[in-house]
Amino acid sequence: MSVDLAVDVGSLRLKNPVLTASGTFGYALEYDDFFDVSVLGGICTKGLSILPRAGNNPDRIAETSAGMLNAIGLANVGVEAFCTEKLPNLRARGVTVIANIFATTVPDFVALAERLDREEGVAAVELNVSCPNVDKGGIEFGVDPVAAGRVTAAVRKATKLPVWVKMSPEAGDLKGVGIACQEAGADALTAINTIRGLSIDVRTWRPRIFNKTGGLSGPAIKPIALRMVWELSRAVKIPVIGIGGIATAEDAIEMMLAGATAVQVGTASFVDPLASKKVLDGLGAYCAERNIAARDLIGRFIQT
Amino acid sequence: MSVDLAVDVGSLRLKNPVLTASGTFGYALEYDDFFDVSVLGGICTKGLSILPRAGNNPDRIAETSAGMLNAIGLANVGVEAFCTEKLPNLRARGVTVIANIFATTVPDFVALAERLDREEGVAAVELNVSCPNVDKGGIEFGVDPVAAGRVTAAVRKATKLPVWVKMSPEAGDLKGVGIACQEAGADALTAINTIRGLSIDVRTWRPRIFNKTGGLSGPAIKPIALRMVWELSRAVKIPVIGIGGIATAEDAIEMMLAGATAVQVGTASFVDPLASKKVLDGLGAYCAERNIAARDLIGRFIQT
Amino acid sequence: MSGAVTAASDCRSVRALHRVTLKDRKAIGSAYHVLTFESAEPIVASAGQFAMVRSETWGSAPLLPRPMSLLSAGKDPSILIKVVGEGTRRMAASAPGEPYQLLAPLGKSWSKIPAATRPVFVAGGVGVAPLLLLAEELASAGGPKPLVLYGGRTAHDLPLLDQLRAVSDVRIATEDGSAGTKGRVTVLLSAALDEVGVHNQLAKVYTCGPHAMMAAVAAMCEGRVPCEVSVETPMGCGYGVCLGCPVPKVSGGFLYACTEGPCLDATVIDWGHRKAGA
Amino acid sequence: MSGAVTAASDCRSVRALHRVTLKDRKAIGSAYHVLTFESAEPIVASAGQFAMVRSETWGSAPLLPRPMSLLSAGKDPSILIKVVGEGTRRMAASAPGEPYQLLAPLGKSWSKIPAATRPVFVAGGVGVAPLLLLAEELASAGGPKPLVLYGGRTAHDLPLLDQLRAVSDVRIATEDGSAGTKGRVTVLLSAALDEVGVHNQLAKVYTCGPHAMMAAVAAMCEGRVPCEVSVETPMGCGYGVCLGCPVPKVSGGFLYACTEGPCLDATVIDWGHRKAGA
Ligand SMILES: Cc1cc2nc3c(=O)[nH]c(=O)nc-3n(C[C@H](O)[C@H](O)[C@H](O)COP(=O)(O)OP(=O)(O)OC[C@H]3O[C@@H](n4cnc5c(N)ncnc54)[C@H](O)[C@@H]3O)c2cc1C
Ligand SMILES: Cc1cc2nc3c(=O)[nH]c(=O)nc-3n(C[C@H](O)[C@H](O)[C@H](O)COP(=O)(O)OP(=O)(O)OC[C@H]3O[C@@H](n4cnc5c(N)ncnc54)[C@H](O)[C@@H]3O)c2cc1C
Ligand SMILES: Cc1cc2nc3c(=O)[nH]c(=O)nc-3n(C[C@H](O)[C@H](O)[C@H](O)COP(=O)(O)O)c2cc1C
Ligand SMILES: Cc1cc2nc3c(=O)[nH]c(=O)nc-3n(C[C@H](O)[C@H](O)[C@H](O)COP(=O)(O)O)c2cc1C
Ligand code: FES
Ligand code: FES
Repeated sequence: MSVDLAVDVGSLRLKNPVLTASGTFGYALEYDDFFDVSVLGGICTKGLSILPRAGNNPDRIAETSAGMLNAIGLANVGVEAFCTEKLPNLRARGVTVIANIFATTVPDFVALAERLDREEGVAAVELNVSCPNVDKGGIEFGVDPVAAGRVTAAVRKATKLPVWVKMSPEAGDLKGVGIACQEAGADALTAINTIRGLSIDVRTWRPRIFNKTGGLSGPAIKPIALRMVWELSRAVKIPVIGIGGIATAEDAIEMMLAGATAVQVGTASFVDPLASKKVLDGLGAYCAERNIAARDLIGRFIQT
Repeated sequence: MSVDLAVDVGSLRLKNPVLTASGTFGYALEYDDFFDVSVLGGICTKGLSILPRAGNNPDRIAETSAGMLNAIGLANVGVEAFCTEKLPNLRARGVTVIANIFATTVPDFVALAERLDREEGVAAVELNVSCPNVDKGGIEFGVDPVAAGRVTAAVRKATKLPVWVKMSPEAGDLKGVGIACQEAGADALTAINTIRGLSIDVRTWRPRIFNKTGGLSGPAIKPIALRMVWELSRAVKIPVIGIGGIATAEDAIEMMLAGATAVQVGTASFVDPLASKKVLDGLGAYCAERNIAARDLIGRFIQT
Repeated sequence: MSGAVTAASDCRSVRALHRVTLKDRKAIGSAYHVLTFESAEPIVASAGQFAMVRSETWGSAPLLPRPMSLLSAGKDPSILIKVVGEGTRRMAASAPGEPYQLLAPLGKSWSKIPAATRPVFVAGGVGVAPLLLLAEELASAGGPKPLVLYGGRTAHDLPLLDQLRAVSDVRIATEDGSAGTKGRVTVLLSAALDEVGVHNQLAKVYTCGPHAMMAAVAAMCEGRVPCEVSVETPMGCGYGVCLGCPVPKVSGGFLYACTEGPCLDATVIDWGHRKAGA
Repeated sequence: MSGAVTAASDCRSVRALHRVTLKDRKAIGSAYHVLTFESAEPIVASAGQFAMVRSETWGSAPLLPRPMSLLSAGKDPSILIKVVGEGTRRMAASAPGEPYQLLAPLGKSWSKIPAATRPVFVAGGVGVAPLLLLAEELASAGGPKPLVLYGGRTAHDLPLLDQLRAVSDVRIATEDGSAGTKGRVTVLLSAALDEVGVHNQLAKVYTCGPHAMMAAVAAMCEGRVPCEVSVETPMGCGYGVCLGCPVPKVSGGFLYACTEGPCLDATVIDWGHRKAGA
């Protein structure tokens, strides 16, 4: 493809705007049978914590109309195992790695960022301040501009890596949170994380997932994500990366028109492990057909 | 059916918990060809304003995955025409009528409530403080506990009718808004109104609806609505009426288990004008089979 | 919302949700299909009325039923569809036996053709459906034989041409010249209006097709001959409760396509109004 | 998440998304169906492995593919389904020609049967699928003939009984007594374990079926004979990225059914763990 798909997320140039969303793509090594993941703009790792986490009890997932609920509980190998066991392989494959990190305190966020700062092959850190599925921490940071700004500023100081902050759709003042993160030195905002939902089995009167509530993802939330990305991208100067229900190239284009500089494919990878590659191929074809660069789509939604 | 389906929404006894949602059932007179709407627990009228409103420019609706966006703009005949042209017919048919009202100022809300208070055949007023589709007013009341409490208290004083307040899913502090309304004298909370979303046509780069954003409704939002109804019903003592994506009896049962005293069927009536009746019939069969009353379902979700 | 100005007749029969079965699907060219259903109870409808159509297999997505003009009514109602999106794509892939629901008959039909008037139909693509049914109604009632001006992009975009010829005088225009006159159907209309002018005939135009075509037809008729259009708007419910189908009026405010239309006097409509997404 | 204790063999072939076509659907009784597909490339798999199955017609709802044990592999892979919800309802209604995607082969297969060991299979309902394939693999490899204890609610809940009889010694139990011994399949297992004890034989139990049945089988085997189970959990992806399929371990923590299972040593699993919704 001679079409120019590169986009700049702040100082970070991505070869194309198609990334994969944290928690929906493992550590990317799981895709060796399916396709060469280094063709993607980048991959976001499963959320990493300082210590390994086993995650929530089953059941962790349940399907809803055009969506799914999950309460995985941030099961992950821990940042140390990630750096020693996963990252070298990713580096060898030439994958652009965004490390999604999760903690319940500001010092722990800082420790995670410092640990990753020492490694080669991490392109950016993404702060998950918006996970709805853990008892403590996570979302409290993401719904409050002051707290979000505080954690962002602390991480900003602790690392040379670009800092992305992942927005919670449950913030009453989403723009305020975004602006606070921008002012605290975030390089980009990613939006959105899942939206808390509930599902009850009418035969047993019990919740379908052990954690009771879970995060809603998939096509069902796309219009909401799109609206939030549009609002956010008009409120801040830093790039916004769009996430939520993206399953096709058209979905990615819609998200970029709304103001996203890049996109992340999430739940769609469960439906088809090749989904992210297909989104990329389709985006390339769309741009080629119209003879435009991918960056020409960003925020070009006609609003008059 | 010998099964007992009656529920009490505060002092208002409904013969069964199946209502229809405002804006999705017209003025109920449109159903004469389809079924006798007086079998329902009640109907909520299209949002009424003091003066008639023409509504937004087309296009007003667009479909999304398992949902739809709408920005009708509260087109309605006005409260006066409602009282003189619609209400007498509803009264004659024995329909339990909940008048959904909309205004941009507290005095206008009060004026609407006073006007309806003079009529016979209105069972309750439902304050739409959560409409996402109008330039001015509506949602500002619904996302702020203080403002929501203020309008509720004013309407409470102006009418003897039960006052229901319709919650916005966009309130950062949903429980706070609910509690404020309860303390201001609301008889019930209804939740949820639509969630703002966006959809862009990737051929034309224009919004699919004229108003750009619209409210998302339908099965896509059901898990979110269910979670909010569950949270609200545990935070307040007054009844909560559940709305959002209810299309089948199972959906209604799930909503009641989560804590709803009654439910409203919305978008499903577009898919099938008989949807609300089918929900009612299915609920009756479910209760009969288990030999329980409808009220035995309320909040009985097993959480241990 | 109130009793508005419409050109349509008041022919009305009871609307109902009919559970039907797909009896036959005939593909015409690449994009068009005629779907014929089997209905236990006959659907009593007049030309111009429509049905909200949905396959029971759709589950929760696609969600809403799709408005489709009735190509025929009775116990084997049929529709002519063009594939433009997910709903029509599924209809075009469905096999005999598939259960459907038809909410019908809906909307106002075409108004009666005034006495001693030459009916001139202008059809574009699937817009032919309600006009073919109208021509058939006229034929079986012994009414005047309409002149039908039928346009499409190519010769492949003229579905049901033979059926149309059986009940009307047809003239054709295609944009690529692959059948009939090369150009848009409005060229034919211009000539036809001149003819009736020369013969001092009364005429009335009925048109259904793409928005731009109907707007052009309406403009050409304005001040010369009465013109009635069948509008297409997105629809949520099809029976007047969602208020999702407004058509802007010249006099301000809106008509609702599903209850006050789809057949409307062209002069009532504000054609200049920009459509979202268009 | 790390290299955990599993009883399963390491037989592995390349996983891929196969676009296939439904070739044949055979209904068995009211709730069971065998779906046979046509695949351009052969799927190389061993008994116990599964596929994530999805019809291309589903659109965005149902959203996720459904895990199904492979009943056979190769160029005409097949599955045995029981209708329990929306996804299986649609599979049961699909007609030959419908395009499907199969992500396969996934998961760990049954472990090899140790030398000089009597294989005892305990199957319940659709759990028969991976055990029938295992029996067929044994038969074609000239391995020992397994004893299969097959249970169901009624005689109608014993799909593929004849195929099973062709490759194994089958004993049947039904809860209503309509076929074989009246009672649960565990009654048969008790007798079978006593027999092998009397004959001083080595035995190994392989079981697949409802959770409660497998838990009971595992409990009966504990301390007497090795037991391997094929677990069923909800699955998001089927290939190890969503972490939606945890199986609680006795030693704490979880195994992931899609990559570390579904075939697992029964003693590793914490059977007492309450399932949500159950
Ligand atoms: C009264 C009436 C009668 C109609 N009769 C016919 C008919 O006989 N045959 C036929 O093929 N079509 C007819 N249409 C148009 C038909 O309803 C749309 O083509 C159909 O709803 C598109 O559904 P979809 O899921 O395939 O496309 P979608 O994916 O929903 O949309 C695809 C494209 O079609 C546009 N569109 C969506 N809904 C409509 C609509 N209601 N009207 C116009 N454009 C729309 C969208 O903006 C989009 O550009 C009629 C419409 C109306 C209102
Ligand atoms: C490795 C594996 C192999 C399987 N092999 C077969 C097979 O060969 N044949 C067969 O019929 N079924 C098999 N299953 C179970 C099958 O996946 C589920 O029955 C199916 O996903 C239900 O989908 P649905 O849309 O019909 O039901 P849903 O509407 O999704 O759910 C209906 C009911 O089934 C339960 N359920 C949902 N998913 C699963 C699941 N993955 N496992 C167990 N229960 C579930 C739900 O809790 C609910 O009670 C297997 C499951 C696994 C994990
Ligand atoms: C199973 C699952 C696990 C997830 N885990 C994480 C996570 O660890 N960290 C995070 O920031 N987001 C996580 N997410 C959220 C996704 O990254 C994404 O924001 C969300 O799913 C919306 O996108 P989608 O609709 O395309 O899936 C997870 C989502 C799912 C479905
Ligand atoms: C077309 C449309 C119009 C609506 N108009 C109103 C309204 O006038 N007043 C109001 O309070 N809610 C209105 N609503 C919101 C519904 O009453 C309901 O809260 C929402 O649609 C969620 O329920 P559902 O998913 O079952 O449709 C409207 C919804 C739709 C889809
Ligand atoms: S389509 Fe709902 S009012 Fe016309
Ligand atoms: S199903 Fe996704 S990790 Fe097992």
